[in-house]
Amino acid sequence: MEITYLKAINEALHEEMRRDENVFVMGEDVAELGGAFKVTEGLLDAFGPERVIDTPIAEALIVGAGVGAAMLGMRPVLEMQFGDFISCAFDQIVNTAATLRYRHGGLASCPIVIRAPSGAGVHGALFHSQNPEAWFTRVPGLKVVAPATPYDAKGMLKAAIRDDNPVVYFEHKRLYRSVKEDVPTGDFTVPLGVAQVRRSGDDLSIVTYGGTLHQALEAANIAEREDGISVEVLDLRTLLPLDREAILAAARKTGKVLVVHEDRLTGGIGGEIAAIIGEHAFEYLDAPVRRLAMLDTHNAFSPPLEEFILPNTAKIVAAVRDLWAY
Amino acid sequence: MEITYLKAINEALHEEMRRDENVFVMGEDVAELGGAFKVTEGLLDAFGPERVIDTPIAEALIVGAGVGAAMLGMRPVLEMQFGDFISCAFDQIVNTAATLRYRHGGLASCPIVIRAPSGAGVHGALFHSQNPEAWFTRVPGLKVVAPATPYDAKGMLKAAIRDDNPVVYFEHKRLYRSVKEDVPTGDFTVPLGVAQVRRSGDDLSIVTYGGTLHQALEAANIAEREDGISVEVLDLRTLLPLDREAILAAARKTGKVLVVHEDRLTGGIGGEIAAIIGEHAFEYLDAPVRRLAMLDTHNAFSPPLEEFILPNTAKIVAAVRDLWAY
Amino acid sequence: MPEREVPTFPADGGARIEYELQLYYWIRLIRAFEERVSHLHRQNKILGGVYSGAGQEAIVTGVCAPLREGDFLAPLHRDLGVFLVRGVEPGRLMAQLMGKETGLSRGKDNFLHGGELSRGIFGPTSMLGSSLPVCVGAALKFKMKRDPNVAVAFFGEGAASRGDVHEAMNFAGVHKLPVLFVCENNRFAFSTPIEKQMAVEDLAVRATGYGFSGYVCAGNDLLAVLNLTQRLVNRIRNGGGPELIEFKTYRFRGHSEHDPATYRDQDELIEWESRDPIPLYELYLEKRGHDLARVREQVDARVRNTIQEAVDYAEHSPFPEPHEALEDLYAPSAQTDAAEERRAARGARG
Amino acid sequence: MPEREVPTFPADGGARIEYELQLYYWIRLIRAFEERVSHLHRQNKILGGVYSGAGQEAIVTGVCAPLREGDFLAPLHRDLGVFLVRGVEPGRLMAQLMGKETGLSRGKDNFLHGGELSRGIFGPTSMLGSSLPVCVGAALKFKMKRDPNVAVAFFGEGAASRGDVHEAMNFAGVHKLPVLFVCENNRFAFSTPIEKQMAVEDLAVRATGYGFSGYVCAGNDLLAVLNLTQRLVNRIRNGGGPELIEFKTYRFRGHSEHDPATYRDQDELIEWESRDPIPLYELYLEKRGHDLARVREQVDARVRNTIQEAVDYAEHSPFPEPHEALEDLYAPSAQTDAAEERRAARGARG
Ligand SMILES: Cc1ncc(C[n+]2csc(CCOP(=O)(O)OP(=O)(O)O)c2C)c(N)n1
Ligand SMILES: Cc1ncc(C[n+]2csc(CCOP(=O)(O)OP(=O)(O)O)c2C)c(N)n1
Ligand SMILES: [Mg+2]
Ligand SMILES: [Mg+2]
Repeated sequence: MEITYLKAINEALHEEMRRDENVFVMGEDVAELGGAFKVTEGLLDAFGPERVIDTPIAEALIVGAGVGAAMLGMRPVLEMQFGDFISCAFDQIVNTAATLRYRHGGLASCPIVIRAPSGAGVHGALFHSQNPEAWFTRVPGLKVVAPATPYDAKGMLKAAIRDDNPVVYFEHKRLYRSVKEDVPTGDFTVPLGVAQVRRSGDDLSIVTYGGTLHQALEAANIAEREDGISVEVLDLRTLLPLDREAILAAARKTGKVLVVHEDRLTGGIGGEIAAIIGEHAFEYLDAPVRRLAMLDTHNAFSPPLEEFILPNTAKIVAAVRDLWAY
Repeated sequence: MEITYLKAINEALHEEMRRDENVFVMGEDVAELGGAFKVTEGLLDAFGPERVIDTPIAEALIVGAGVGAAMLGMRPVLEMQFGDFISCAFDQIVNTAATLRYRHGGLASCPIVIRAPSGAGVHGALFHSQNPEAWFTRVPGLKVVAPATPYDAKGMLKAAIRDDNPVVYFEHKRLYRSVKEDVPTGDFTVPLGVAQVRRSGDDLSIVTYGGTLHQALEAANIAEREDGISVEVLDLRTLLPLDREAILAAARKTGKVLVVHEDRLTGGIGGEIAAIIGEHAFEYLDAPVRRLAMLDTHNAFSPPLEEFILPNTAKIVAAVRDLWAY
Repeated sequence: MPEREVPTFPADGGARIEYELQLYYWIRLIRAFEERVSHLHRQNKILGGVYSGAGQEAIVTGVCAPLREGDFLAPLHRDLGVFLVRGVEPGRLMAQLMGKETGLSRGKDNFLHGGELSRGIFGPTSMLGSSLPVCVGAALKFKMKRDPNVAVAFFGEGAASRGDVHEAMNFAGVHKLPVLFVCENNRFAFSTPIEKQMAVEDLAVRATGYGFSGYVCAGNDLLAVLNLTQRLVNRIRNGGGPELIEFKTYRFRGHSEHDPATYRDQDELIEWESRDPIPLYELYLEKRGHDLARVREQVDARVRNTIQEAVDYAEHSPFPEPHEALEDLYAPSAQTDAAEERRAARGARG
Repeated sequence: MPEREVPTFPADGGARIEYELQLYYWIRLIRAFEERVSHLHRQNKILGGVYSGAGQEAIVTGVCAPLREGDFLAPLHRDLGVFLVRGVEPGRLMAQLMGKETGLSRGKDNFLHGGELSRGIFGPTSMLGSSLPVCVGAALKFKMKRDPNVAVAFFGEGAASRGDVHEAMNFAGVHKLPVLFVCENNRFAFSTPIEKQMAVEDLAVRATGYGFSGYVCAGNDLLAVLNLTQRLVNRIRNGGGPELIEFKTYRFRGHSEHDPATYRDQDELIEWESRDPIPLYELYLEKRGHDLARVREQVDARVRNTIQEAVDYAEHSPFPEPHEALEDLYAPSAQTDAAEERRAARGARG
C-alpha cells in the first residue's frame, strides 16, 4: 500500500509494540496528542498509558531513563520533540548510552532508539531545523541512521528497535507528508549499516542521505536529460557505521564524486566521506571530491535566507555540471 | 623566562584580570583550591571571591550564566574541571552562546572563554581523557582553539579573552608540566585563526595541533635523521575558523599530507582537513591524504589498551615512512 | 519610527491613575496584537511558529510595569507582551514575525528569539529552561557591578522540569542574586497536563529548596500581579536576593496556531475564560470611577492604530538580502582583524 | 573464584545477631580495602583516580544491607563499598582498579565505572548526577513489569546541583517510582564547601518539591542508616513511591589520593573523626554483649585474608590484549550480522 514516510514510522511503532511487549514509547506529548507531528498517533489507544508515556520536558531524563530501562531488558523508543532539542540530552547519549557496554566489559547492552525529527526547509528557523547527525556519527557505541524513504523509514526503525545498541534515528520532517511509496504491510526490516544505490550511472556519483536524497535524484534526472550526464546516486541510509565499501565502490565506478547533505558543510559527515574516498580511492579519482551542503551558518528563518543557505535540486544540478566539466 | 604550559595559562589569567576588571573566572574549585590542576592558582588572593567564583557542580549554569554576564559587558573565563564534562554544558554552548549574536541581529555579543582541560595519555580513562573539539568545530558562531606551546597558550588565551565571540579553549592536560619554553613576561597576544609552520620541510607535510604536535616534531626529526625525509610540520592552533590558506599551502608545497590528531579518527577534524585538501589542492597531491588519529573507540584505561589506541611518535614515524613510500 | 522610553512605575496618586490606564492599553494591545498575528498567520503572511499568550497578558503586563531601564528580562515563548510593554517598536516586532530586515533579528530568526538588548530583553533559544542560567548570569553581573538592577526570568511550568532551571535557581540562591523567577503556570505544556509534569500542586514550594521564598499568585488578576511583583522587585533591588512567583493562569488558545487543543476539558476552559484578565481589569477601572465605555473607545482606537501601523511598517519592510544569512555570525574583533591582516599579508607575500 | 549470594536482611533475632556481625565485617572490609588501594596507588600499582570513602562506610553498608537480589543500584564514586556488600568478588574489584583483564570492565575503565550488572550495580559515568535518570529508568522498568524491586541512586551533595538530578527526581515523583534517592552529604564537593553549593541547611527539603518525603539521618551511625533505610525500602517496595534520605557525613580523606585537603578546617575534621562509624558501631556491638576484642580479632583476620587474596588475584591477573580496546563497543545483533553478511556477500560478488 502507498503510505507516507510519517505513516511508515507510525506503522513500525505499532507493529513493534505488538510484537514485543518490552517495546515502549516515551517522550513529550507522545500519548494523548500522538506527538507534535502525529508520529505516535494511535499508540496510546492501542497500548495504554504504561507503554506510551508523556514525559515532562526533560530530555536528559528521557534518554537517561531509557538507558536504565533498556539495561534491564526493555526496548524504549524515545522521542525528541524536535531533533534540535537533542542537545539537551547530549551527555546522556554520548557518555551514558554510548559507553555503557564498553565500560561494563561487554556485559550490559543498551537497546534504545532515540527518534529525532530533524531537518530544514519548513520555516523552522534556528531551533526547529537543525541536522544534528554529525555530533553523533563521531561517537563509537552509537549507531546513527537517517532513512529517506517510507520503506526504509519503516524497515530501519524496526531494525533499530531490535538492535541491541543505542540507535539515533533521524527522521526528516520535510519528508513526513511529502514522500509516499508502496510499503509492505507485514513485517520486514532493513539492515542497519548498508547503503543503497538508488540510481545507477556511469559518469559521476552523488553520495547523500535523508532529505537531500530526493533532490539528488531529481537533479540526476535533469542532468541526464539536459546534459547527458549519467549520474549514480548512493543513499547512505546509515551514517554510523558508514558503509565504506559502498562509498568506495561508487567512487571507483565513476571517479567523480559529489557529496550532498543538508547538514552544514564544515564538520558535516561529508568531510569524513570525502576523506575516506580521498584516502582509499585516490587512484580512481578523476576530479576532486566536491561537497554541497548547507552553508556554514545557522538555519536562518527569512525565506530568502533559508533558500540561500540550503542545498536544493537546482544547486545540485549546477554542482553536477561543474564537477562534470572538471 | 622559561615557564610551563600550565604556568603560561595561569599568567595569562593573572594579567588579563589585572588589565580588565570585567574579566572574571568561574568554575568548580577554581578559587581556594586554584583548580583541579592549579591553573587558577593565586587568582583568589589577587582578585578576591567576587571575581574568582567557585560554583556548584553545574556545567550548564556555568556556561549559561557566563553568557548572561557577557551580554552585559563582562568577560567571563569559564572552567570545565575536565574537558569531558563539557557534554553537560553542550546545549548552552552550541545553542545559547553560538547563536546569540546571530539571533539578536548582530546587536549582542558573547565574549566568553570556556577553558577545557582535555586529552589522553594520563591514565584518565573514558571520562577524563576525551578530546571533544570536533563537537564544536562544526558550530558557526564559536571559535575553537587548541594551543600546543606555552607561548601560544598564553598569547591565545589573552586573545580569546579579548575576543568578542565565544571561544572554546582546549588545553592539553599532558602538556601542563611536560612542555616548557621561554615566554615573554609582558603583554602579547597570538591571533586566533592563524596556523603556524613549526618545522619547514620539502617532502611531506604533517598537519596537527595540541598534544600531538610535540610527537609530530619528534617524528619529523627521526624521519629526517634516519630516512632523509624532509618533513614540514604545521600547527593549526585554531580549529575554528581553520586557517585554510596555511593548510593548502602545506599541501601544495609537498604534495603529501599526513594529518595527525589525538581525537578519534572518524569524525575528528582530520576528515574536514583531508576533504579541504582533497578538494582544493587536488592537482598538487602525489599521494592520498593520510590520517593518523586515535582509533575509533573510547579512551580505554588499561595501559596496553591506551597505548594501542593513541597516536605516538613511533606511529607517526611509521605513517610518515609509509606515506613517503607511496 | 520614534523609540519610546522604557516605562517606570509611578508611586503617587495622580500619575498612578494615568498609569493604570496605560496598563489597560498594554493588556489590550497585547491581546489585539496577537489576534492580528494569528490572522496574518492564517493568511500565510507569518510563516513560523506562533504561540498565543491570550489569557496570560496580565502576567507580562503586571511583571514588566514596575521594572526599570537597565533591568534584564528573558521572556517565555508566549510573552510577546514583554516586548510591547518594554517599549519595543510594534512595527519592528511585527517585522520580526514576518522575517523582515527591519525585525529584531534582521530575519535571522522569527517570533521571540530575536530579543532586544537595548530594552534589556534577551532573545531566548527554543530550548525551554535554558534562558534561566543566562538570566542568573545577568543578575551576577548586576551584583558584581553593584548595579541597582533586577533580572527577570519567565518560564512555563513545563520548562520547570528541565535541569537548567534547577541549576539556575540553586546558584541564584547561593549568591543571593537579584533575580525574580516568574513561573507562568498555565496548567499545560503543549498537550501535557500539569499532573503528568509534577507531583506537587504548587511549584512555588521548590523555592524553599534553594533558600528563598516562593509565592503563589492569581495570574489573571493584573492588580494582584502588579502589587506582588512591585513588592518583590523592590526587595530584590535592595539586595534581598532571589524570589519566585508562580502565577496560576491558563492558556486560552492551543499550544500554537496549529493546535486545536482537543485534549483539554471544556469546562476547565470555560471556568478559566471567566477569569479573563481583560474584563477583570475593566471591572477594577469601573470601580475606580472611570467611564468604561469611553475608556474602551479611546483605547480601541489607539490599539487599532498602533497595530495597523505596525502591520503596514512590517509589510512594507524588505526581506533581507540572501547573503545576509552569512552575516552576524561573529563580532568583529581586534584579534580577528589582526589575523585577517596577517593572513592577507602572508597571501601577498606568497 | 566462587560467586557469593547477594545478601538478604534477616528479620528474626538470632539471624539478626549473626547479620550484625556481618555488617561489622563489611564496614571493616571497606575501610581496609580502601586503605590498601591507597597504598597500592602510592606504589603506582593503581594508576587512575582513587576516591576514598573513609568515614562514609556506614552509609553504603546500611543502605545495601536491606536490599535484595534484583534491586538496582547506582553508586557514587566514593561507594566502593557497594560492590563489596553486594557480593562482588573483591579480587575482581581489585583487578578493575588495576586495569586488569579480570576486572569488571576488562580493563576498559578503572575504579567504579565498571559496574556489575549481575549484582544489580550500574557503573556510572564520571558525569556526576547523570546516573540518577538511569536509576529512575530502572525503577520505571520495575513498575511496568510489576517487579518487587527497588532502585537506589547514590549521589553526593555536590552532584545534587546538577540538572539531571532535578529531572530524575521530578519524574520519579510524577510516576511514583520505586526509587530511593540516597544523598551522601559529606559537606564538600572536592574543595567546595556546602555553603557555596546550596543555600539550605538540609538538601532533604527538596523532596517536597517533587511530591515525596525527604529525611535527614546521621550517616555515620550504621544502625540509624540501616533502620531508616529498611523502613523506607519496605515502603517503596510496597508501592509507596520514591523517598529521599540525606545522610549527614564527612569525608575523612582528601577528595582523591592527590588531594591533601588543606582547605578544610582542622577542628571540623577532628569533630567528625570522633564520629567515625567503625568505633561507633563497635560501641553498639559491646552493648549487645559481644566480646569486642574477640570479634575484632576474628574480623581482622578475615579482612586481612580477603584483601590479600584480592590483591594476589589482581596482581596475577593479566592485562588485556591491546586489540581488546576495540571490543565491547557494540552488542552483536541480528541486524548487524545480517548487514555484515550482506556486505560480505556484496564483497564476494564485486
Ligand atoms: C528543551 C525543549 N524541549 C521541548 C520543547 C518543545 N516545546 C515547545 S513549547 C513546549 C511546552 C512548553 O510548556 P510550558 O513551559 O508550560 O510553557 P507554555 O507553552 O505552557 O506557555 C514544548 C514541549 C522545547 N521548546 N524545548
Ligand atoms: C558533571 C561533573 N562535573 C565535575 C566533575 C568533577 N568532580 C568529580 S568529584 C567532584 C566533587 C563531587 O562532590 P560530591 O557530589 O559532593 O561527592 P563527594 O566527592 O563529596 O563524595 C567533582 C567536582 C564531575 N565528575 N562531573
Ligand atoms: Mg505551560
Ligand atoms: Mg560531597
